[in-house]
Amino acid sequence: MTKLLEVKNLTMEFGGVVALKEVNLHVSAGEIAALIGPNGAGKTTVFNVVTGYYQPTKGDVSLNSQSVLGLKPNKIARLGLARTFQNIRLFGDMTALENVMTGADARNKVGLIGSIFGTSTSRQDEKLSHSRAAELLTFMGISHRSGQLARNLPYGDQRRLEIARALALEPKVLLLDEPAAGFNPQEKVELGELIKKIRDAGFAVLLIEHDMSLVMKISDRVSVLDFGQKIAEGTPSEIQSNQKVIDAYLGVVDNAS
Amino acid sequence: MDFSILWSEFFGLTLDGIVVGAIYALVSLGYTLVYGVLRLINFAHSEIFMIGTFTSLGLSIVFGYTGLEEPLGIVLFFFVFLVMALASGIASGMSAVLLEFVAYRRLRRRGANCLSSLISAIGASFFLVELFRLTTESKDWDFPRMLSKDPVFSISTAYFTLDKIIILLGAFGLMFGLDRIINTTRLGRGIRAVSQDEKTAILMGVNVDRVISFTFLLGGVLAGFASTFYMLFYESTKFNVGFLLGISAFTAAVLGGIGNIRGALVGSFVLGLLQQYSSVVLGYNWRDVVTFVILVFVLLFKPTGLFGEAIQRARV
Amino acid sequence: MSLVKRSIGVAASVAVAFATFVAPAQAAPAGCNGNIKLVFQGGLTGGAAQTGIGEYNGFRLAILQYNEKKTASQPKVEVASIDTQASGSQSPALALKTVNDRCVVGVVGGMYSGETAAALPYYLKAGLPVISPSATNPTLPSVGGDVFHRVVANDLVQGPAMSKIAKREGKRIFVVDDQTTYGKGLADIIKKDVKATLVGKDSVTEGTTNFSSVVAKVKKAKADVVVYAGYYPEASKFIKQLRNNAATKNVKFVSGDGVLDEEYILLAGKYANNTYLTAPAYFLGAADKALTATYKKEYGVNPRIYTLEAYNATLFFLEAIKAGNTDKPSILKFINTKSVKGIGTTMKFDKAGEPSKKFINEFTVKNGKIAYVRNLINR
Amino acid sequence: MSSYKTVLSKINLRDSFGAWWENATKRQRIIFRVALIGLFYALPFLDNPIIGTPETNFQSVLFYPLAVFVVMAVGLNIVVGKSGILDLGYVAFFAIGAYTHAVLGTFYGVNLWINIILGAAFAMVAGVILGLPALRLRGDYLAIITLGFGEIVRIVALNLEFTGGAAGIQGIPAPPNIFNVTFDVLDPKPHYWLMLTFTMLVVWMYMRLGKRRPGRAWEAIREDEDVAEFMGVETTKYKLWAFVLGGAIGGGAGAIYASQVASILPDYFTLNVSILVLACVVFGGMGNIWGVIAGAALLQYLPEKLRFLSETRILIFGLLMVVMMNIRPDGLFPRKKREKVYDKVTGQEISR
Repeated sequence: MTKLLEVKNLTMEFGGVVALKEVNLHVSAGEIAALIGPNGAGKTTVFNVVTGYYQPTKGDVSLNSQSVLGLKPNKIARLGLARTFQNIRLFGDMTALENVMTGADARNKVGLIGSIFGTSTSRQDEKLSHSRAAELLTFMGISHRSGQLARNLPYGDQRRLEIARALALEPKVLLLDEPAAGFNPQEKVELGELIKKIRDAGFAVLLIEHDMSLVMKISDRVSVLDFGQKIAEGTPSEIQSNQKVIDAYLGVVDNAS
Repeated sequence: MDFSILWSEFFGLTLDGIVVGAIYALVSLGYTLVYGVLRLINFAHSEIFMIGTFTSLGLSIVFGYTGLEEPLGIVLFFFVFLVMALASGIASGMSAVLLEFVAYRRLRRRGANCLSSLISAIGASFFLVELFRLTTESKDWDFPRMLSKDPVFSISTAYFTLDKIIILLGAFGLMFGLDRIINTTRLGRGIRAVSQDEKTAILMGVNVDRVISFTFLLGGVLAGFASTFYMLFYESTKFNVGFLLGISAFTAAVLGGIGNIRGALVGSFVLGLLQQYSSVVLGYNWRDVVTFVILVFVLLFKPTGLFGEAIQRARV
Repeated sequence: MSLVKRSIGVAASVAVAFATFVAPAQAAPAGCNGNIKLVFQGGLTGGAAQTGIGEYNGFRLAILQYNEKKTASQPKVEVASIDTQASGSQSPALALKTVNDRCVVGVVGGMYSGETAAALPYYLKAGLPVISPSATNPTLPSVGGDVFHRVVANDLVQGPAMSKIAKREGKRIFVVDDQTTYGKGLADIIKKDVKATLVGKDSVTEGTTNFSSVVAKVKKAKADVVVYAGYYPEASKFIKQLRNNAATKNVKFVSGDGVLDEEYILLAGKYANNTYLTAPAYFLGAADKALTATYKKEYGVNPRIYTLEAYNATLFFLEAIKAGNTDKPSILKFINTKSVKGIGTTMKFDKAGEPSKKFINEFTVKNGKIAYVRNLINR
Repeated sequence: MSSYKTVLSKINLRDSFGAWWENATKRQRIIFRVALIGLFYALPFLDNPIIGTPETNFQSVLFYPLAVFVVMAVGLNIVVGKSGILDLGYVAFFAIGAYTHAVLGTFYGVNLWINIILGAAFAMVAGVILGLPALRLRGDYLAIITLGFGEIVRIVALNLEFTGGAAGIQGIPAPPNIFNVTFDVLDPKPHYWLMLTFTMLVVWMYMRLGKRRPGRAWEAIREDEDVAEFMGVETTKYKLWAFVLGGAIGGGAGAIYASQVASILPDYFTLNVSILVLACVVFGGMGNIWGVIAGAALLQYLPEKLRFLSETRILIFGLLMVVMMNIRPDGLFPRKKREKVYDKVTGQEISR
């Protein structure tokens, strides 16, 4: 199993406040890795460092065993790291289709001049983006929304659209930030299936999630963060029986779900 | 390029720079306060200032003072001046509140794009300028000499005349007062709360409408006082008096970090001095170029102004 | 205020129109029911409205008197005006409207050099004669060709006049301009003239209020004469701040026709006294008491600088019309060849359209009143 | 009552036109386009009391301010409307273009056709020089920087020798005849047609970009710059492109303007112009090019039409702006895509 995404003893400080301390993580091809932990454990911070939004104080992040430190987020994204957001952040005034196409464009070459004169490459790229976007909308089961403005979509579909937009980048690793937030049990089950489907489609997934039942059901490997430190890592079953984790979550597990 | 003047006249230039800066500061506070709570460039603020100048002028006429011939006795002066300052403060403050009510409130309620509010503000500004142009016959109006301009004392080439001293003391007094209001009163806390995070503020039961009106009132009153100081210093006004001063004051606010009160103050004094120094070194006509080039450099190294913004927007 | 002005204007034109209806005149361009139009170009609104309205009144007065006195055979003259707000960007569209109106046979204006320069190409193409009462920039004839004329001497004459005073009054001269077409042009000429004794220069902008940096320079340069080329609003602030500084309170202050205005005295108060002012103009008040009275009766205000020049410029057109010229070419020919007696001077134009009699008068302010001192240049 | 209400709510010109347009055959579209363009070219001949301007020459007004401001509004719309970058110094690019033709055309006999391109080029260079550092700043800081830039260009023009200082430049040459149309001072029509052609070129370019990748990138940046970056959009590059393209359009327009007015002064290029162009963009409806065009035309036409009010016209104009923005905060013709809703099962579009 090749490690696609690897985070080596990552430390992140904000003005002396330590958000992450010596964190080691990795995501291998074809797996669903989960990152769990109580609120404020620093899970989202990991995403922000990995995607290049923050520069880590110490440590290294590498994609395909090639360091991405100091690269701009858009470069990292095009190298194969796509994410969704805890609080949904779509391009509200663009249609669902355009949202996904924007993601798909990242795979294309055509520049501005090409677009003006409508060179053959540009036309091909447009077609490509369009078809890829359409496929993804179908894949996420929201093809019927393609013509609607993102901000007018129902909550669930917005979450799905965000995932579709991220997938459009054809990432090596897909980072999902609490995708199940605000879902009812039924939707959560569907989502679980969906994430598996995504994995099977050949995308590795790193998942931040509060809902333990979901995490335990779908993930192949679970890492636990607490106060910015990794306190455990292992298969769901190992984690469930891990004393440290239980202490950290002491009674949190239930009402978090 | 002539630096020798800068040295020989340094103290004089510095004093005037600070006096001008003090006037800028009072106006730029209006921009920065409003920006803090609304994220809006209150384009019509310069006209609020202009209204203040004409209020002072009107009172001088009511009191029957004209020309430069008889400086008032110091006692009488203070009475008259106080009345003028208060009147201008009230007039400007009221018109600022009215402005917010007419030009911004409805847009804000509808959660409109801030640019729409900006255009609304520009429209309001056109309206006010034209209104005063027509009613004042587009003339320059002179303001009576209320105090002798003979220096009370001087440090090297810096001549401290009464009006300069009064402006400095007055401005600093007002800034202190504002600081008290913002930090101790309930509405002041409201302003800070809304600046930090409007939604939460609402949840905490802050009456946003009242806070915003109060913010405009504060900004307006400060501009009003500034206008009286301005009249005392320059002794004339015109319908378009606000425009140039407004740009300078807004620049100062940005220089210091818009939305940040301390920033606005420091920015104003820095700008006031910059304009003085640059205009003797390179010539008055290059003054604004120098100012803006320096502004660009400041922002390049400190992208949110000298003091940064008080309000950090929530990220990701 | 403005309303009154407008209603007067309306009343006047209505009267004219009515009179025309009863007594149709013979010679006049077709389709103008016997009337011909003269147009005033200038800033009737905007920052410079004060001077503009003064000139416009002079213009209207001349025509009013002509229409009262005229014989039945002579065509009525209609009053028209285009308000450029003294800004060049406004003039083209207005100028084009004017040249396309076939009843218009002449333009009195423009008032400032900038707006005039912007409009002249149109007038030139259309062969529409122009007489400006107050645009003094030397470059204008090159733009206006044979249609452009002015009743005032240009800055090439006024500049030296100001230099003359400056040299007469002191040894160390400091020149300040306001970067307007008028001010900068004038200042450049003066700087050349006084080169030997020039100790410093600076340029401010219109709307400048804080002159302390300029004052500091004047002080440092130990200048004994300050020449300001610009308009009265800034000049009044400048002189105040000079006088209020111990080091510069006694410098001589020399300025031009842009400052020669009651407003200047109003704004600068006692500090206006004993400042040296020049103008290629007379003051209506001084030149013709009777006319001044009629003027006051008609418009309820005092005549201003260039009111007289506007009146004279209009007289030139009216003379041409009286002589039976009612179309552009003939009027233009008349203006280019004949001479006309105006108030206080006889007007004739040279090839470039400059007055053949160029004069500059020196004025000063004596206890709050503008006073004529002497004629500086007369050639 | 209610039924009549629903009927009213169904009446929505933008959408119903959008519907017609989508269902229109290629032939219908072409006819419509040709008719519209024809109308625009014919405008100068439609000078009548109803649409004509009482105090000013209608044909001349069509060129300046109308056509000039329409082009500038379209250009600025790429920056402000499409990409959400607040630019308060747009006049700078206009001035650069104008002075390019004024200087090169008058003193070096370069003809307008070349100067339009040069003007655009110089404007682009200026755009890069300003944009590279400035575009890193957020909205309002950028606003004041651009404002400063606008002023600086004017002040420099005022203080340099070869720009004629305050006196500006006179006798700027008009272009040589093309298909025996003479560019005469007294006849604004050719210049209007030229500007119109330029406008259509710009609009064509904008349409190409707008619905392709760059358009999406710009909108994404406007909607949420951070997320755009996360989604692989090279935000810096596209922001710079928007800024520079907008500038180029302003520059080209400036060159044509200079050729028509034949004499330019620094005080044609004050901050007010920038503000007015911005007003045009927002007034018409940011990001919706047709709205922007309509808004600019209206906003520039009204003051000329209102001239009979002489003294009070700007007063009323300002009042109108306030009222207008309060009634329609998103402008006359807001940017709002016509939403298509499909049936979940059949996938057919549901008309609503």
